[in-house]
Amino acid sequence: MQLAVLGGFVLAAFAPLLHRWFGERAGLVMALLPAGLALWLFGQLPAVTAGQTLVFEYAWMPGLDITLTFLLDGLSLLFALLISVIGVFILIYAGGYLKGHQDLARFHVVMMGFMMSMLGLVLADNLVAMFVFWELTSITSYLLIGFNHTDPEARKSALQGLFVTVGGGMALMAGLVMLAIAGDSWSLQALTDKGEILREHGLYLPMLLCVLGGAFTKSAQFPFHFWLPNAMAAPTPVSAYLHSATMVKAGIYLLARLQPSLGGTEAWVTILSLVGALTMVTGAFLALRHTGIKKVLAYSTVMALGTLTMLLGIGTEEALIAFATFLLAHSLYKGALFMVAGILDHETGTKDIAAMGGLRKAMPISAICAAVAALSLGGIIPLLGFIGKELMLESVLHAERFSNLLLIMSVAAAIMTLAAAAIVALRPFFGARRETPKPPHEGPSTMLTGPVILAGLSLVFGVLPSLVSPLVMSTATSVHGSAVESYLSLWHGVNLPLILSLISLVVGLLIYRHWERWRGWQAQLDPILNRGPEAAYFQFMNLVVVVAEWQTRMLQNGYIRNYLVMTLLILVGLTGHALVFRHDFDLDVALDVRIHEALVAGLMVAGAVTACIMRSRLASVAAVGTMGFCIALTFVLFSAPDLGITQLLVETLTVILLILVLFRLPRFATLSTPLERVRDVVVALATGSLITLLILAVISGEQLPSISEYMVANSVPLGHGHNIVNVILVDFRALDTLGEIFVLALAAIGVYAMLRFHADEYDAAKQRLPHEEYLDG
Amino acid sequence: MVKSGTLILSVAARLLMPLQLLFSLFLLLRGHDEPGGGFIAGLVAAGAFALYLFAYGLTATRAMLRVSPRDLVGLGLFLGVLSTLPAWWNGQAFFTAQWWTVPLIDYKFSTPLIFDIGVYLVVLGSVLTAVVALVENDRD
Amino acid sequence: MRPEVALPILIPLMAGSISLLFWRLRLAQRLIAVGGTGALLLTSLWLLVSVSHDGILVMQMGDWPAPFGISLVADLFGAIMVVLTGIIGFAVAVYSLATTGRGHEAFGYFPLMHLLLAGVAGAFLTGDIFNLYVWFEVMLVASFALLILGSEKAQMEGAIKYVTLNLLSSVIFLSAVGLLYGMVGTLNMADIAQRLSRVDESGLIDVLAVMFMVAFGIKAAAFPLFFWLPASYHTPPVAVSALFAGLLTKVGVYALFRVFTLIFHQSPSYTHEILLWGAGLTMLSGVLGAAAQFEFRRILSFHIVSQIGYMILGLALFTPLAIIGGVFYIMHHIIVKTNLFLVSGVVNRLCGSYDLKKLGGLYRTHPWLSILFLVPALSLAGMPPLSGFFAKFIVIRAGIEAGAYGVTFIALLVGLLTLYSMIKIWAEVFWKVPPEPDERESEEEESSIAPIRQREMWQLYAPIVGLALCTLFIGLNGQPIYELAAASADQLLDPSRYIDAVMSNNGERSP
Amino acid sequence: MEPLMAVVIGILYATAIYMMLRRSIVKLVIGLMLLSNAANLLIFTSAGMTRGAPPLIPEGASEPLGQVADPLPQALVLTAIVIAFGVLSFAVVLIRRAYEIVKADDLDKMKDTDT
Repeated sequence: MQLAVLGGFVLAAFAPLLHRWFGERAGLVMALLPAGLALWLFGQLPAVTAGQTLVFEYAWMPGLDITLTFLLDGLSLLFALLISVIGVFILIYAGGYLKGHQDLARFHVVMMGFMMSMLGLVLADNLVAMFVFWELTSITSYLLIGFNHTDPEARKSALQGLFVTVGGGMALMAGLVMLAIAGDSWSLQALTDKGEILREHGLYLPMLLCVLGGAFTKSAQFPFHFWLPNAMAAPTPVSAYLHSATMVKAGIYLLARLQPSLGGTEAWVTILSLVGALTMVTGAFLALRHTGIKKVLAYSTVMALGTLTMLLGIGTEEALIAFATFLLAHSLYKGALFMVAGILDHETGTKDIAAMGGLRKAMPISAICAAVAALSLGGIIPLLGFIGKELMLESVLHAERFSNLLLIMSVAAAIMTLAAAAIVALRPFFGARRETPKPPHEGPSTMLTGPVILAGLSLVFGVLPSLVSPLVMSTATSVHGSAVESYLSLWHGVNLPLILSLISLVVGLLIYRHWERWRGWQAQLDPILNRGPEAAYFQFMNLVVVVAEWQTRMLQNGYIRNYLVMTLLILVGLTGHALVFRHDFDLDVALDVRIHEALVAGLMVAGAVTACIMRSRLASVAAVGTMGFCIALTFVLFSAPDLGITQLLVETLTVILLILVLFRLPRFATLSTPLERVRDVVVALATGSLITLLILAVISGEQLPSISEYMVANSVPLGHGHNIVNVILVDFRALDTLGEIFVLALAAIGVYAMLRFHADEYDAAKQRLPHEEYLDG
Repeated sequence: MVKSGTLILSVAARLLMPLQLLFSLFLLLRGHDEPGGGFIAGLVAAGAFALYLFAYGLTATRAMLRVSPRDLVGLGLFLGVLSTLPAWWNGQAFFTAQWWTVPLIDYKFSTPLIFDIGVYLVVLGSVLTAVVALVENDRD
Repeated sequence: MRPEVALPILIPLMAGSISLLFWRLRLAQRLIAVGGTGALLLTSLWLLVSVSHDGILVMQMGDWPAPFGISLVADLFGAIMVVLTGIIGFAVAVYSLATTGRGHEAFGYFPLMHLLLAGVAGAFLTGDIFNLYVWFEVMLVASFALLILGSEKAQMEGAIKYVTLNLLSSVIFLSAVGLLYGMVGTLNMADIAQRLSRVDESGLIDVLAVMFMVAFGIKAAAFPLFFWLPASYHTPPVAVSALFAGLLTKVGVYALFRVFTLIFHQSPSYTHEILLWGAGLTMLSGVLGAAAQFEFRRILSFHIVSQIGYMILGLALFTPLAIIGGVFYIMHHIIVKTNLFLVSGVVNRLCGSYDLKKLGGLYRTHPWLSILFLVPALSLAGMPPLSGFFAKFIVIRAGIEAGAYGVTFIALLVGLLTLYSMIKIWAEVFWKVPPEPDERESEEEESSIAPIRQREMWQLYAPIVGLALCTLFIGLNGQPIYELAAASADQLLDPSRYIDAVMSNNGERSP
Repeated sequence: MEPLMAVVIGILYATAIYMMLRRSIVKLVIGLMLLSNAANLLIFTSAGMTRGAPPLIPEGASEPLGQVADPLPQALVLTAIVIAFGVLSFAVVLIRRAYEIVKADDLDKMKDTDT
């Protein structure tokens, strides 16, 4: 099982090769894998519907509790079947839709990668593994939405989809970690049994909110719904697959999967049913606002996703059966409709419904498919969509909370959905014939296979619900957590849901008839709609950039003294804080100074201070030199002859060097304002005082005996030298000295290169002098 | 300022230079027992060459040095690293001092001494490299 | 005597000095560059194998018993860092063959590179706090020289900031070492740790701890001490940037990990709390800095800062899992970051610019390069199943387990914004249609872009492919890497093992 | 002596920092020089100062005759002086080249590489 999925990734990587071998038919060859998988999954149907859960274990990173264990129960089987079956048709369809496209091979790479990620997502038992696949679907869908990457709009939409879903993914990651901590397990299956512990846990609410953040963004729930219609910038096969049947349902899958662990609480029921209902109405309402066929379908997908979320929120047995049925129905009809939309686009050259009409003669098969699928979308007997809608209304009626509110919203959504269904199925094919950019004709067989079969299945399952009843029930069982014993039927007799359906049919058709007027009316709401969540998204993105620029101006502003001041303030602030609050000052120092020593020290200070205030460069350097010589004298006075000599030599050389260089530099000018100088003095004094205090603290505290006693004792016997400092330098601590000479050598190379090598001049010189004469000057 | 110095400078340089170089060698060799050592000695030697440079100019100094100061740096570093290795031969940790007595003059020769000579060469070479580069740059 | 403990330092030192002796022989320098770094990589692997077999290895330099001489200590963490140094050194050396100008080669590029690696390896292996300072300086001066190689205007301006702030950091470090020596009278880190536990003035220890924190914080480019990094990293030749990006700041991070696990772990509620704040702000301000940029290498430079935050976060949380996360993050980051810089170099080589606005269309013309960019870029953003995901996941899991929700939230947000930056580069450089260049400019550019020869192709791409494979390997088969990180975290959290290894391994000398 | 030196060193740090905060690059480099000198003194001081007892062992003896000054900080300072010398000569040449290339002594004019 794992092998099949991982093999799929490998197959994806080899897609370009397959294209070299099989040319245009590579898509068909690749479709063999999901087809095989689908067959295998069908084979598992009896076992799963009998209530078994199949587990395929595989360790991955046991240290982090990450396994690649796959789990097959009703829920994952339903999803896996949808993914692989629709995947087969999509691969076939894409071969027609993108025929001759230069990037078809790349498309197959990413599409196959996506398909396998999606399969991994619904099959994984481990939270982390599931999350890995979750994020992989985000990335691959980014690459698919941006398939037409030269189009700025496509890039923008792709980024939007990615940003929203990955943003949710971040929340999800936190949520999953909390879930695992609270439930003390990383296995979804194990967590199913720990519902009570989880719901009682202190982290329950944050955990729930984080998980919902992930699920809602992925499944385009309000207020994150806006990315989905924008994702229609993708080629139609992608929209048909990702944005109707699979990826957007990942969030729904997650919610369903966690229903036994997290569901049923007040928070769960409230949030899911209200957000779901709101999404449902928003989607249905906005669907009627657009004339682009893919946009209409996309918003109707939002509607469906909202419905599914709402049903999970209601969470009764009835609702979960409705959930499973609706899910299946939606995947079938929406896949078909999108593919038909692609055919229309492909064969007429436009996506605008308003520009189409009367195409049924030219495209009879497409027209029939569209009609059947749209009937299912509209929830009209005898299609599977009808069963789904009836069950939905039924369970809303019996909802424990918000029943009336949800009912009103559901009926409203049903009305508008019906209108939308009529728009996509009737408008293009019936009525007066309109001129399209390309002369219309029926799509090729590769493109028709998918819609015909999917629409056909909608009808077959509608008429004979017993065919899918076991699968639906076993899905509902997985979601419910305990066995669900029921069966689907087409006809429930005349009851309230049926009456509501009839009402929605009538009102929906009315809206369809007056669609233009309805749109005019909707347009008046534009000012409000334009301030929706999408505007908030753009504002957030702008805010990031604005804050970023502001921060860069504040911090990384190019002024080195600002950098220095900041660094020093941090040093003084942190160290000073520690010194004041962590250390008990107990100054206990005896001052034992001789007069000549005090003189040297005084001269040192005078030198340093003079160097600061002198306006003349030479005087400043001389003052620094004086200070250096005083330091040398101090070394000699306090028993360090080697240091004294070294300091003397180094100081001399440094002063000479400074003078050599100063020749080339301008005089000092007063550049800073008085205020700046005051600030600098304050910073300088603060740092200086800190250092003084630190030294005092160290010398007045306990000082442990030094390791140098050993060196003093062993310098002659073991080191064979009488100058202990030198023995330390070349023997005890020779490694320091080794490093030191390398520093010196490096500085010399640096100086040499800096003075003799200028890349721009060098290039010019090299052209003049072909031999490397320039190198050594 | 570089090409030629005053008469006094050139005479001083000519007279002082051998003395300074000798003195630097003396500082180097006695460094293990008295104040001195490779670093101080190297600086003194560098001072000698620098004086010569200011007195007689770049070309003369180059001729006198024979090798590029950069090569001195390389050689010094190489000696420095090399002096750590003999210990490995004896199965001891790197840097473990090895002492050999030179038979005739009874001078104790050791890896720390090689190391100190490396230091000497690096200091001499580095300072000269920088000074020569500065002077050259001024000439351009 | 275990030579592998010292060889990762001595080999690049030797290679550097020989390379210096062959100053004029370009071919010899190039051979030594590949041979020397290759040998470094091999010995570092040898070291890692030895350490994971035999535990912490110690070499007392000069055979002086600890704490009187200088001890080189290789624990797992140190050995891992040395291996990373070897990998990056080798990759950059090969890459340099194709990208370094002849002038740079003639003026000491390769010797400088070797010595930089020596400084880095020395810092990772030394067990002596003053010796650490010396290696810092070796590394620093080598980086100074590499930074200015070519003497272009931007390099000079960047170098002044880089040099000044790093010298300030060195002085703070040196002062702290002086004060510490005044207090405990020893320099060997294991001995310091031992003696500090006997000192009753814990307050002063905290003061010094904070001082070290600031000094290393500058080296590591933590908030708000990172200014030198974005000011300079985009100025030198790209191979130098890549080397810096991979290794230099990590030496600061390493030093933080070392001293705050070995020496200053008395009052984590104080010191590690400061680190926690620093970590959060570093992540945030780094990633925001990147969001404002439109230059390939500047974006990457700011991301170094933000990623440093994750590593410090691991240290600051100070739980076993968090330390594992920190170590894992360092391993992942060094490889990925270097690789991104290498890719940016290839892009520059192909299009003659680092400016996102002037680039475009590479997805069409160079699909393989696009994939090679995506792997490290998505890994940097923490996308699964690449190395960065697991690194981030461990840190975040540790954060939540420790109850540090605020900083975990920041870490997640920063992950998102990192992705945003990487996608920005992707969309601009690879997906976008290349802009029409001005006529004047295009003439200029066309003359400056040389076609890539076949051999150069290998030298450019082989390191990138190799590092990308490392990233993939860590992602797809993270268990051994995780175990390695876990074992090294184990050692870090139990300093007594380090102390015992150093103090008991005494080659007694007789006169 | 140490308390006095503590104050002196504090002043040296303060002057160094003040100089580093000037806009002229020459002053910056003078500041760096002051700073490294101050740090060397700090090491020398905080380990304790001893008068008139250099850590030398007379010819023939195997140990010093009396208490000598701590040789270790001296060795450290020596290393630090050399390193500082190398680094500072680099810095000095750097500012000179920077001046030649940027053609300004003013650090505020060297901010093209940021932002």
